Formats: sequence, C-alpha cells, structure tokens
Amino acid sequence: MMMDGIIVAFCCERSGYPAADLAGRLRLHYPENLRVIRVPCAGRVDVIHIMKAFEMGASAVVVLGCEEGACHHMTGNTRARERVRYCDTMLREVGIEKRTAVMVNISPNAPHKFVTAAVETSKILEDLREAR
Amino acid sequence: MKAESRSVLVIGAGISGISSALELASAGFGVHLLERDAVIGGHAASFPCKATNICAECSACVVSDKLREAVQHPRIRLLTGSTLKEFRGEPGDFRVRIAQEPRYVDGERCIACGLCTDICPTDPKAICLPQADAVPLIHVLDEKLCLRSKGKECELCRDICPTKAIEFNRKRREEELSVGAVVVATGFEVFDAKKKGSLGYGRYPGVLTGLDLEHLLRREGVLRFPGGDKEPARIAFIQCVGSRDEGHPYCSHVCCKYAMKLAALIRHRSPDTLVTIFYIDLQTAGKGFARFFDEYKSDIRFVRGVPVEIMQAASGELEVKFEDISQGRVRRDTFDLVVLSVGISPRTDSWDLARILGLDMADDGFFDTAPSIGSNDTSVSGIFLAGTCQGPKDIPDSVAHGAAAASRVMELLGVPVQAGG
Amino acid sequence: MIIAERKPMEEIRREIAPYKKILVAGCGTCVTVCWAGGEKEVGILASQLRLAGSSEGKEVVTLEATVERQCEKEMLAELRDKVEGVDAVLSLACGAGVQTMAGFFEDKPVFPAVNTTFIGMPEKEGLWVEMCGACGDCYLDRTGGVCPVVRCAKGLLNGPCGGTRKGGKCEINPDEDCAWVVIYRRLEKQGRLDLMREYCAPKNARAVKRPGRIHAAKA
Amino acid sequence: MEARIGVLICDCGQGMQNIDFGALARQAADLPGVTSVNLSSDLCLDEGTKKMVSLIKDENLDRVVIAACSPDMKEHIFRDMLEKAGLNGNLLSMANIREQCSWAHDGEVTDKAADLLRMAIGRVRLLRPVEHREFPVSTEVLVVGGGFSAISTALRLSGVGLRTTVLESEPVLGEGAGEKEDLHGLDRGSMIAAAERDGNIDILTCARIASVEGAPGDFTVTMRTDGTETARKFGAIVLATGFRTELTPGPDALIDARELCSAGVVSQEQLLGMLSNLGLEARPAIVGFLLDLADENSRFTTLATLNNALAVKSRWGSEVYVFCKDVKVDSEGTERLYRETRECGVVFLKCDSAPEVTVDNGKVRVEARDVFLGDDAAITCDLLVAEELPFPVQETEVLGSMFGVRLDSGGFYQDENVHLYPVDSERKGVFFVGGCRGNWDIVRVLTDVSSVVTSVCGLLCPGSIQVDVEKVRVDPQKCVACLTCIRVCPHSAIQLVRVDSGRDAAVISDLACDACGVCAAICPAKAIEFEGYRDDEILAQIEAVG
Repeated sequence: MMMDGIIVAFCCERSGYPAADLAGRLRLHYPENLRVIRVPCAGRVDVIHIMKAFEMGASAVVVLGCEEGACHHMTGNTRARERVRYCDTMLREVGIEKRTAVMVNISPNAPHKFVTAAVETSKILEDLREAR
Repeated sequence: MKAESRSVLVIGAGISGISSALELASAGFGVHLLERDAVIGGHAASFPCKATNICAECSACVVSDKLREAVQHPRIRLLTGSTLKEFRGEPGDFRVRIAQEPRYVDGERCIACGLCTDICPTDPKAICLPQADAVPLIHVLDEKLCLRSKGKECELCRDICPTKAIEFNRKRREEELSVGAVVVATGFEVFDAKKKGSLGYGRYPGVLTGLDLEHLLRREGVLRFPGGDKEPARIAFIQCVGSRDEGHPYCSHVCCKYAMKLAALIRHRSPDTLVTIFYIDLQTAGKGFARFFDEYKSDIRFVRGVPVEIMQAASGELEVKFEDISQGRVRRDTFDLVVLSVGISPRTDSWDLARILGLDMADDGFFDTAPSIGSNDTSVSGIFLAGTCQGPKDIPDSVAHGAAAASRVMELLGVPVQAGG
Repeated sequence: MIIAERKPMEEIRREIAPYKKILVAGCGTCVTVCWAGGEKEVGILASQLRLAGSSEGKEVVTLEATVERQCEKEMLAELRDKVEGVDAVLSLACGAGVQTMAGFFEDKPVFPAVNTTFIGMPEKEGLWVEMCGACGDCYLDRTGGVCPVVRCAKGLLNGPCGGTRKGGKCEINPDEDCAWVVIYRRLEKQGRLDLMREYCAPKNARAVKRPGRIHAAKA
Repeated sequence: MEARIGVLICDCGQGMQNIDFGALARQAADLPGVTSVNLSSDLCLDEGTKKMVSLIKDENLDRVVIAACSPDMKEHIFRDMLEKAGLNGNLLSMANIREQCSWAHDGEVTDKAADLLRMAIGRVRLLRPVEHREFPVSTEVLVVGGGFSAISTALRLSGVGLRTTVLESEPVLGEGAGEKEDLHGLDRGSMIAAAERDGNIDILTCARIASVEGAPGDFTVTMRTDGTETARKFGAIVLATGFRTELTPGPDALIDARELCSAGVVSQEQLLGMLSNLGLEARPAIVGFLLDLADENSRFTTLATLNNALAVKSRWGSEVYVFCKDVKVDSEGTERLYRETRECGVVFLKCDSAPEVTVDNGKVRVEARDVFLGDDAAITCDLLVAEELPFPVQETEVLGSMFGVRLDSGGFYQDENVHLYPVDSERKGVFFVGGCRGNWDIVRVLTDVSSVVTSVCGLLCPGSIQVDVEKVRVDPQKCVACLTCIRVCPHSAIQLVRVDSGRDAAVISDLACDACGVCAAICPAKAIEFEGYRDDEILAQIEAVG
C-alpha cells in the first residue's frame, strides 16, 4: 500500500501547526512517517478527508485542534472531536482494527505535546499491530 | 494635521504594549514599538499553556497570536534593543531620542537557519535563538559569552552565516523621532524571592518560584524534580510571596490563579501528586475562573495561612513550618517541591524612565495615574500607561489595558472618521 | 420532510456482498437535509465500503452520484450510464426513492442504505423530531397544531394518560414534553380550551387505503 | 490549459543538511505541470524575493510552490511577492521542509521532503485566485443599554467623532440595576445630561431591538418604539445592558423575605441611603456584613462592603463585623482599602462554611465558625448588610440568541474563550462592555469602555473594510437550503437569501466570515467551497503522499 505506516496529521493553523514548527526548531525529533496537512481550523476537517486518508493507506489520522474552550471559532475543535470519533467507529464497523483516528487538543506553544502526540500515535499503531 | 501627530511611540513590547500598538496601527496610526530586548513579548511570552483537558484560560496562546500579528503589521515599526534617552515637546508634537544597542545580527537578514549556533564554540552558546518561538525569529549574540569579548579572534559565526547577517563592528546608533503621543508599557519585575531568606529560595534546590516552574514547563514540557528525573510527589505552593506585605501593599492579581492552574495541570498529568496551597485570601473571581475552580478545587488541599520558614532535611525533603489556624499551633509538613508564588513588583528602573518623561511615581513604585477616565492617564498630557507598569494585571487585563490606552491616544490625537457607505 | 438514518454497516454489507461494482446513489432533497443521504453521505459511505473491501482483500469499485430527487423517474434518467456499468445500486434515498430507482432500472438490484424513519422537522442542528405519522386523518385543528398521534408516546387522542411528570414531561420519556401539556398550553394561549372537552372518536386506522393513491382533481 | 507551476526551493543557506537538494529539485522537475525549478538560499530576503518576482514574470508562471521554512512566519511575504509579480497571492502553496522535515528528524530526509513537495504541488494545481475588495462601512454605532457603561461608551465614541445611538428599554437613562455603587467620583447625573446635550448622540428610550441582520460595518437593526418599527443601519453594535443584583442573606438563611426588612437586613444600596439620611438617635450599634459566601465572583460586593464598612465606622462609630470566606483584593486599590478598613477597627471574621443567619427577638443573628479564633462567633446585629449577587438582566438570553452570540456559564454575555477577551464577541462588529459580560468592578468596567472605543474606532474609522471576496462561497445550484450552515456558523455570517434562480440559498457575507471552514465541512450537499482548503485541494495533498 502506498501510504503504509503513514500518519496524516491535520493541523489547525492556530495551534497544531505552530506547535509542530516549534518542535522542529527545538530539534525535538519525532517519527518521520508523519505528514502534516494545514487547515484553518480543526472544524474544517471533514469526515471524508479522514476516510480518504485511510483509503490511501494511512495507518493513523490525527486531528490537532486548539484546546477545548479555546477554539478561535468556538466549536471547530469539538466538532472535529466528534468527527474523529465517528471515523474511528466507522473503521471498526468494517473490521479495521489496526488503524486509528485520534483527536489531540494542543496550544500553539506546546511543542512537547506535539511530539508526544506523534510518538504516542505511533505507539498505538504498534500495539494494534501486535494485538493479533 | 502634521505627520508626527499620526505616529505614536509605544515603550515596551510586552503584551500590553503590543496590544496598544496593534489597536493604534489598525486605526491608522504609525507605531514605533520600542523594546529593550532583542525579541518581543516580555514576560507573557514565556509562559506555558496550562490546559488540562480543558483550556485553563491562561492566555499564553493569545500572546503567541498577538506577537505574530505585531511583527507582520505594516504600520508597526519594531525597534528592538532600544531605549528612550530624551524626551521633549508637547502633546501632538513630541521629540524623542532613541538609542539602539549594536545588534550584531541583522534582524532583516537573519533567516534563523541555525548554522551560527551550530558552529559557535562556546558553552553555553554565545549566539542562539533566544526562544524557539522568538518574535522576530532571529538569532541573538550575547556579548558576554562571546569569545571576542575575551580578546579572542573568533569569526566563525560571521563566516558561516549564509546571508551575511552577522557583523561585529556595528555601533550603537541613535535616532530622533517625532511622535504625537507616548504609551508607556514597560511591564513589571518578578519579586526576587531571595529577599525572603527564610523561605530558602536559591539555597534549596527544591524551592522554586512560580516563574521558574512556568519556565520549566515551557522548556521541558513536563515537570521533573530539579536536578533529577524523579517526579515530585508532594508539592506546596506558598502564596503572597512579595505581595500583600509591608513593601508591597497590593495584591498581585495573578498568583492565586496561576498557582491553582499549575496545581491542576500537575494533578492532571500525575494524578497521584499531592498539592497543597498555603494562602491568605483565595482570589477566585473573574470571568471563566469560577468554572475552572469548581472543577479542580477538590483536587487541591488548601491551607489558610502563609508559612514563614522552610528547612531542608538531610534527606533533601523540605520541611515547611506553618501555623495551623484551625488547631492554633505551629505545624510542620514535608514536601518534595515548594513553589513560591512570587508576585508582580514594579520595575526598579521605572525611576529612570519617570525622570526622562517627567512622570510621577506612586508610593508602591508603579507609575502614578492622573484622576481621569480609567487608569491610563498620567500627570503628563500625551503620555499614557498600559499594563503592569501601572499596577498588577493578568494577561487579559493587560491586553484590555493596552487597548484602553490606545483609546486615550485616539481621543487626544483624533481619528479622522472617513465617510462610509 | 422525510427523515431517515443510515442502516447499520453490517446490514449494508450483507446487501451488497455478492457484488463488486456498486453505484452509491444519493438524493438531493429530504435525506440531504437530514444528513442521511446527500452528496456528503454518499462520499462517506462509498469510502467506507472501499475500505471494507480492501481490508478483506476484496476489490470493491464504487461509483458515486446524487440526483435532485430519486422519487422522480425523470431525474433518474441521468444515472442510466452509471447504472449500466455497475452490478448493483445502493440507494441512500427514502423508501420512495429506492422503489422509484428499482422500478426504473428493473434489471439491476437496488438496495436501501438508509432506514426511512418518519416525517419530522429539525429541532436544532443535527436533531430531528417526528411531527407527522401520515395517518391520512388529520387532527391538528382540534389540538392547537400539535399531533398527539405521534408526539404522545401512547398516541392518545383524548387528553394525557395520567402519568405526566412534574414539569410537563412524558411518563415514558422524561426528556420529552408531554404532548397533551403542550396542547393544553397552546389552546390556553389561544382561548380555545373548550376544545379539550370535545371527544375524539377512535382514529380511523384505514383512512389511507393501502396502497395510498391520490389523484389531484385540479389538473 | 496546462498549469505553469514554478517550484522554488530554498535550502536556508545550508541550514538543512539532511536534505539532498539536487535530488529534490530533480524529482520536482519531473512532475506534471512543473515548468521551472529553482534552487536558492535566500528566498525570504530582499534579493531573494526580487529574483523570484522576475522569475515569475520571465517564465510566465501562473502558480508557485515554495519549499522552504514554515509558512507560519513567511507566507505573507511570499504572497506579497506574487502580487508584485502580477499573480494573485492565493496561487501559492508552501512545503514546510525546514521546521516540519529537516529539523524535526535525524538523518537523511530527502524522501520526506520530496513527499511534502509533491503534496504542495498537488494542491497548487487546483488553487484559484481570491480577490480582495474594500467595502465601505457605516460609521454609526448602536449602544444597547442605558446604564453607566452604556452612557460612558456613547460619550467616548461621540468624543472621537462617531455618531452614536443609545437604545434603552426603560423610559429614562441610568435606572438599571447596579447603578448605585460608588463610581469613583464620576457623577452619573452630569454624564446623562452631557449625553442628552451631545449632538452626536441619539437617545431612544422605551425602545427594543426586534431583529439584527448583516455584518460588521453593515448591520441592519430593526427597533421597536411605541409600537412602531424602524430599521436603521449601523457599523458596529455595543451591548452594554448591565446586570441586576439579588440580595442573598447567606445560602442557608433561615429567614424568609418578609422577615428581612423588619429584622434589619438591608442591601448596600439601602445602607447608603441610611448613611446619608439617618438621624443620630437611630444609629445602629452593631452592623454586620456578609461577603464572599454565596459566590466566588464577589469583586462587586467586596468594594461596596469595604467602602461602606468604612463609612459606617467613621460616621456612626458602630461595631462593624464582616463575615466572609475570602476578601477578593485582586482589583486596583482594594488591598489598600482593605487595610484601611481593618485599621479603623472593622473586624473581619473569616469562615470556611457559610454562617447561620436567624432572626431572634426581631433582630438578626449571625453565627459563624471563625477560622482564626477556631471558635463559634455569634453576633446579633442591629443591621445586617446582606451579600448581593450579580445576575444577567432578563433580556440577555433573548438578545444573545438574536445576535447569535453564546453566553458564559453564569448566563452573562461572552463565551468563556480567551480569544474574545476583553470585549469581542464571536460575531464581528458586536462588542460587550462591563456588567453584561461579567465585569462588575468599576475600574475594569472603565477599561472595558476604553477597549470598546478602541475596537470600534479600529473597525469603523478607516471608513472601509478590506476583505477577501468569496473566499468561502456557497454554490447556489448545489445548496438545498437545509439551513445547516446557518445554524453552525460560529460568526453568524450566513443568511438564507432568494437567489437569481428564484430559489432560496445560503449566502456567506464576506464581511462577517472569519474563514474557519466549519460550514464547508458540515454541508450535507457539498455546496460550500473554501478557496485554498477546498475538498479537492485537501484530498490532492493526501493523494500525493507516499
């Protein structure tokens, strides 16, 4: 598969994206398999975007939005959270157990949290792979 | 109208100065934003996000947003490494002389590639990015660490710089500006906890200030025991260190909230940690805080009364001596980490600026306000105060106060209202 | 408006299990509005089916299309080429749409991907409530515009059951208002409380003769 | 026509040594639509941007991909550069090969950089130009409310030359709740008189808002006065509707409302009246105050209590007891006032649990466990000043939903979201001031007033607003008028409008839109397109991975 092992990270340009930049500037290393797609708000991320990423073979999709209660557009991050949950359910519905969709709330000045999210998602994937 | 009266000098590029500058710039004024440091943001830019699973409303992210906005605004001219030397004239037509310290790294040319830091032979590095999210994003040369200050002929960084941004023989330069009004936003100093000797700050590694803890969390992302890998299991916060005492007849507004937010964050990350807060009066009022307090108050042990002495036991544990009010006797409790919630103090160099500008100082050491609308006006017409140089404020209050100062400038200089549709 | 919701995935997969190439067909009217079968849902379902196929090592080819109303033969005509190229059609329209499609493309199996649930209205974003049971014998003139047939959990026509909870809530579902309390308040506001005393004869369960058929007299 | 994509790769002066730039450039050159690939080291510097401008012109490029540092810092510079070269600024896509690739990983990452570059190229092919336009704005401001914060806002706005209309539902100004507290020497009467004299201020009393439509700079407000409705245009709206207070004689008070008066339980306002009117013989010997017992948000009562306790002590010489949990001293000057109050003999009894308030022989008795004494203190007061809590005024909820703004957990205006502080709402051009947003101490209210003057000036004084035209747009042919987007738009930017075809369709106001894309993600008919973040543009990036 084309994207096997890839983590697609949809990053809100107000939070996840600058956090990822900071991680880079601090040379905090994280798994190379992460591909960031910049969005104006986590609320822009549609179910179909996440599903297409899985279709293309992504092992995980992470949506990074602002902390709950601090979305610049009030509800964008909570909507994203629900969509991510729905996508994860849809994967399970069709018997896909080894891939996952994850929501991460983050602030623009939290590079360590970004790295943790990347590392932990990789770890989840490893655990899922070993589960059977 | 004269061109100079359409421009404003903002002294201090902390959060309230930036807030003033942004508001003035968007209303059409040209802004000279003066900052003593090489980068902007002041204290507010050094705090970590304190969100647990909900936003703690610490406003750290608001600061990041505003900093970026400020450097990208076409009407804001940033003068870093600069201080005010002279001031004369009258409202609408002030003349100010600015001195800019030599900047060995040209901010216009530095692309933050990091090659200079990599090659710099000193430890710690003399040339580096002051913060990963420094605004502007430029490397800064610390003269004191540089080998050249020790008489050595090192030119490694200058030679490797791909954009030729580094130049050693730059001179300090001065320039005179004409401005219509001045906003003073020089901020505060954190209370020096060493002045309370009995609390052991600076002597015991396990005693930190709230600011140290903030910086630690910002830098490391996690809380580690100072000097070790272990996470502290028992943490005490001691409130009103440098507030509400003889030298500081005011409440610092921020310490109760930051202590509780840090406590909640610590408990959120390591739920087994025991957190105690010693306090006089808990300051829990303010929009958005009641919700947060309700969520976390049961996680924290609150003890009324402020300890006066901390001793370090042989084991390294810290013994805090406090008066147990409910039992009317002195008790001792041991902790792994003690955080002193240091308050906001007036800047000691405020006096210099006050002399140049002719401002009055209040007896608590902050700039004095003139009786008028709000608390932005000074005894000198055309000079306004913004933020914590006027008195303690949290970030949202500082942003508001900065915007408020802008309104006074607009009222003084007038904003031409363009006929709209 | 007709309200529908997606069928459980398991059921959908059972329906189309024997087929490889499938047209996922949405409808641009009622089911779009209730987030069950518009262009967006078509895309999501198709994507999920492709994922399901690939996880089982079976190739599923999907085509996607959404017409304005699947219950109009004329509007289905544009799908002819697509339908010819597939093994089966999965329709996200209401029951009427599925049947029109099945009738129009008689040689192709057409399967429902949604359950048509009721006639209702959106109470707020993403929440639809039943308003009408299409009973063919409308009572709304006597009940202040509130239908007890579907909004009363017991379908009572002559006042509440006696189990109304405090605050005017339904005995069966405490989150719902008791329809008869709503009716009473409405009539009270209008000064028509006398209607509460009027006896309603048992409903004519056969008001609509199945299959229903209405011929407009005007044309 | 085949796209003419120019790829500009910057190695940041060799600041990314784990990328083989030659290989990266070769890979890019092979991709369809790419007509030129350029390698440089100084793209963001003056000389770099100049080179780029001429390159775009010389090569007749119609869109540009830049692989360099993070767009977060430099994208605006590059957009300007495109505009200078005669291209629309939106026809740029960036690959962040520095912060999110080279610097984020150890070892060779040329493959990942190539991946990021492919993603950006995939996206750039689909980008479309977005125009900017200036919209003229109305410079009239509507201030809703007639209390202190509303009047001072109107006066200050008028002072900077903005015509202001004050809309008050009561027959006269200055009659709202919370209007009796100490205003730091500001005289309400003369403020009202000044507002009434001010030729720049229109005052409408007995008036209510029937509806609000439109966007910042261009609101249409329908107002109802004496049964007639008039619609007027405003550029900005300030909600300054204040708050109301309620007396709470302790959360567990055992007395009912009828007993309050006879037992000598009064409000701060009544106390003020007594202080100025009461004859000598009726001076109460013992006066109690309840403070900070019923609610955390007690800054409002703290100031009144301290001031009034001081006045009681100095004018009547009574014994004064303040029963409180904590003294909220985090407002300007309050700690000093608290000291002064204690120094003149007012006793503060700190209690962790609420005191018991009972009526005994017609007098009110307060019994509390004082934490410093460690003992119960029971005091029978001649006068007990009860705690007053601020509540939202009645119309807050109705107006809030009419304006499309969320309330906070206390039911006041302004959602608890740091990005809105101090005075913004999620609907651009609508602002909150003072008590209605939960600020009750006068210093903070005055700061709010100043902040709102600043914000309104910044919005309206230039006379026009620069916006992107149809950056987010509803395709009227695909819209099924389901109202979903209108319900979810956080900024009240979408309306249902009769379009050319005679059907209803959702239309997004460029002035009000904040470009979040929440609508585009939820539209069940896929009728909403967000230039730069359209579905196909996002999917093209996903498809380019790997």
